Amino acid sequence: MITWESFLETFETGSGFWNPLIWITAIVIAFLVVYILRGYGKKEYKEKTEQIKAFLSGNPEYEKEKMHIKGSNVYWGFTESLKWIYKALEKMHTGNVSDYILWFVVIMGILFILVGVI
Amino acid sequence: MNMDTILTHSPALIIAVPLLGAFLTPLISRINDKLRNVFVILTVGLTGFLVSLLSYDVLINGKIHTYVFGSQDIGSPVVRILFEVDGMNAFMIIIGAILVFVAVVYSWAFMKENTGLDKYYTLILLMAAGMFGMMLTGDMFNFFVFLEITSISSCALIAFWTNKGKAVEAGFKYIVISTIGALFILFAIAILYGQYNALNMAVLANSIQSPMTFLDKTALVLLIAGLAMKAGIVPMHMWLPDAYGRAPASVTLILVGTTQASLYALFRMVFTVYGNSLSLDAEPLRQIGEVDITLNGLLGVIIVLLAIITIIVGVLMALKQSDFKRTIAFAAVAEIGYMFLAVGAGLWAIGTTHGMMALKGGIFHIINDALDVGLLFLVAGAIYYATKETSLNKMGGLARNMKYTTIFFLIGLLAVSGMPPMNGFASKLLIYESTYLINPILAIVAILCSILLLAVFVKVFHSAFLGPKIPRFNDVKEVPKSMLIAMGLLACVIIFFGLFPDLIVNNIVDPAANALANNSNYISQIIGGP
Amino acid sequence: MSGMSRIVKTISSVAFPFVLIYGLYIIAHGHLTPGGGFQGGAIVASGCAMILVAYGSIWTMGKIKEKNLSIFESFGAIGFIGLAFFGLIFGAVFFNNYLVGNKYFFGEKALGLSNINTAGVLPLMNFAVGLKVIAGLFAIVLVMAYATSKKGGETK
Amino acid sequence: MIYNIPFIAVAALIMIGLYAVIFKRNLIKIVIGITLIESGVNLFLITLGYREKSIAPIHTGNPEGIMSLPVPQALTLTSIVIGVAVLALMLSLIIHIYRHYGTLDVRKLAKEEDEE
Repeated sequence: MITWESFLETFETGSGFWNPLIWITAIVIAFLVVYILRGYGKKEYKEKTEQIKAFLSGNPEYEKEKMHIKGSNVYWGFTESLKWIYKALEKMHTGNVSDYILWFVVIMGILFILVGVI
Repeated sequence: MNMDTILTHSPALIIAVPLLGAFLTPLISRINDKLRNVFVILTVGLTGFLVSLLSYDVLINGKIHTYVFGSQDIGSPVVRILFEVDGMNAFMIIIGAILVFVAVVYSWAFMKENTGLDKYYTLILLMAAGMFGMMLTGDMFNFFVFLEITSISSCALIAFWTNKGKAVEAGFKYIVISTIGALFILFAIAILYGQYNALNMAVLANSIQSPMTFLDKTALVLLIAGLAMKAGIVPMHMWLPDAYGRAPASVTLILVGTTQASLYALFRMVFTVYGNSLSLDAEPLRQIGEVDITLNGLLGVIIVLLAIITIIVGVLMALKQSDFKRTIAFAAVAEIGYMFLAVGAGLWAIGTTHGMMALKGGIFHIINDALDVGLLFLVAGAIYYATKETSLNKMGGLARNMKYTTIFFLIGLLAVSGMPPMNGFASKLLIYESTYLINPILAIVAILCSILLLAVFVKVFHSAFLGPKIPRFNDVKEVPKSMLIAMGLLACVIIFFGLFPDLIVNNIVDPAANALANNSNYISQIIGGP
Repeated sequence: MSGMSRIVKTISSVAFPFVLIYGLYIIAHGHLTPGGGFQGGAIVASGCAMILVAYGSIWTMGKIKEKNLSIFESFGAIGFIGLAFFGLIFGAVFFNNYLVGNKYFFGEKALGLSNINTAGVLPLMNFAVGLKVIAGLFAIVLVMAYATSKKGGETK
Repeated sequence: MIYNIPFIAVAALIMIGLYAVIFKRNLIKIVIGITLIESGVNLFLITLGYREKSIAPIHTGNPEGIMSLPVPQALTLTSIVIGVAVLALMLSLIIHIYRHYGTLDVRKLAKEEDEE
């Protein structure tokens, strides 16, 4: 049977433990501290002045819509540096049913050699 | 009929109720559309009630249920169709019940504008019946039949939007892949039948003794290859993004369940049917020099290698995609890799404490992945419903108009990438720790790829929900209530699982892991005690 | 697909009842001889397909609506599952053969010579499966023929 | 040796089927390949149930002698029924694909996937 106490138990993982309730309490306390510290900040922010404008090294600001970074541009650097992997991966994903089955047969052959023959 | 009778018959009823509902749906659909929707939800709800009844009895009380069709006593289990429910089966049907219920609630509004909805609901219920059958059956050939029922109905559902060429093409790919996979599985079943004259899993498990014959090994290879393809292991995963990406979101949710049913079947075949050859005192397959090559070590290494490739390829491809649902689909491939990694590690170090831990982590991750990835797919469907747009490049600023959807996506994002305090963290923690004890490199790859997974979803979150308002989406509205309720249900379950991991692991995951690791109970229930 | 010549039409009209009877015989004797619901149903459906080829899909579509066929299919499936459920109610186990042993309705225990009044629910299940297969296969053939015919393709 | 011929036929059918699925471009030919694999597997199942000089497993009015095993025949029958459903589904999907793309060549279809 499931008892009420069992809801509060710590999750033992062998060499570590994890209790989300304690973690949440800690996070809430941390947020409270941050909030209190925030209260000591200066309140000098002025609306309707130059302060609210974005500063792009003196360049004119784009339209709002153009400022949004599109999905495929977000990790441009990452994909560019790993181009060699992506080239191979794209070669692999042909979208062709026959190739899918070919992979299946190849894997089956490898498994057969590893398990069946050895 | 009192509770005990229902409990005794529940393994059969879990299949029969959706089947009956499926065939009644076209008739009720003639009367009224709303009545049909209510009827389907009631059918699925009744199935869910039976599932919870059965799995409570199996998981908490520790019983193993058997059900023989057509006769009261077991008699000769070799020929009769037999359902056997132990911890692992009970664990899987919980996942199936949650996913199907949520999908049906979600489709009320999501599919409202389509025609041919009577066929849609019939197929959904058939798919649910097939999935439950795959998860419950204790008979090899019966498993094949349910596998085919599931793949036929899910193929028809993937191609449900026949006005889109790509959906039809994805459906065709899916049916080709699943038919060939299933045929090779049938071939393996035939080999086992020819050798041992039995189709029952427990009887077969009892017959396959430690020095395996060549035919045993062949059947094992065919089973692993076929089921791994159905489960979407790299490099046999390519059908998965196509199918997941093109199907309606509610169908994708159940597809996640069927994929995991295949994964479950893979574990069942390896751990239970071939369980006698896996134990530590089994004879090694061959000796090369001083090293004994045992079946569990060999399979463990193979599975772990495949899993590592799966994780890396899935995450890297997800990072590159620009289509919302394809991104999530590749992330789902990576998530499948995590389960496979953990179970492979458990196989590698079978009989040790950390091996058991890895197994637990893998099994716990199955349910977490189903919930998290399912929630993300539902959010993708909601965005498609609201904007009729699937490309991430054309989205932006949707958080302003779709507040609840954004919150649900955030929950799914945190959960799928394993951030505390969501449920994904608890299972991934288990996986990291146990794989670190086996080989640190595995844990390092797993953690790195988990970080990349977070990056993937941060990208999705940024490009779809954040950013300035795009004029095209000015009059986008929040999705209807039934979709919100469906997503909310999944989100609640995710948060519950995240807050009480110990409760879940002790009561649901432990019996399942024990059932996998030790096949003697499963066998003795049919053959008779040792 | 338009219809074929008058000779083909006449011959297939003459042959159709025989095909029908043979298929129904296979269904009805499913529990005694090789065959059963699926095989007999496939024979009847192929007879229907013969009519379809002879008269053309557009004519056949005018006579039989695909929607009505799917209703029949549902009835067949419900009959099958319903019989299984009755096994749960009358015989305590799902799919139980509860009719075996009664005196009147398919219940005799005949040994040796073939007696059609035997085998409990099996003939009933064969009828249900036969109904489903006839309707299902014919619907498949009909819809495919209609979809690939010129008129059907255009009106789609 | 003579009893091995069905197994050789099984292997040949499955190989030819796989060849058709992997190397043929036309969707219809892929479907034919799948049905070939299926018949290979069905033949294997049927062959497993055969015993030397056995009669068909019909109970009523049977002559003396051993029967071949009925279970593989039942399994084969089920497998054939499933095969019919799969075949019908695949062909109807092909009709739809042809309507959308006007081609049945897998490579051209894969290219269209890339362009969109």
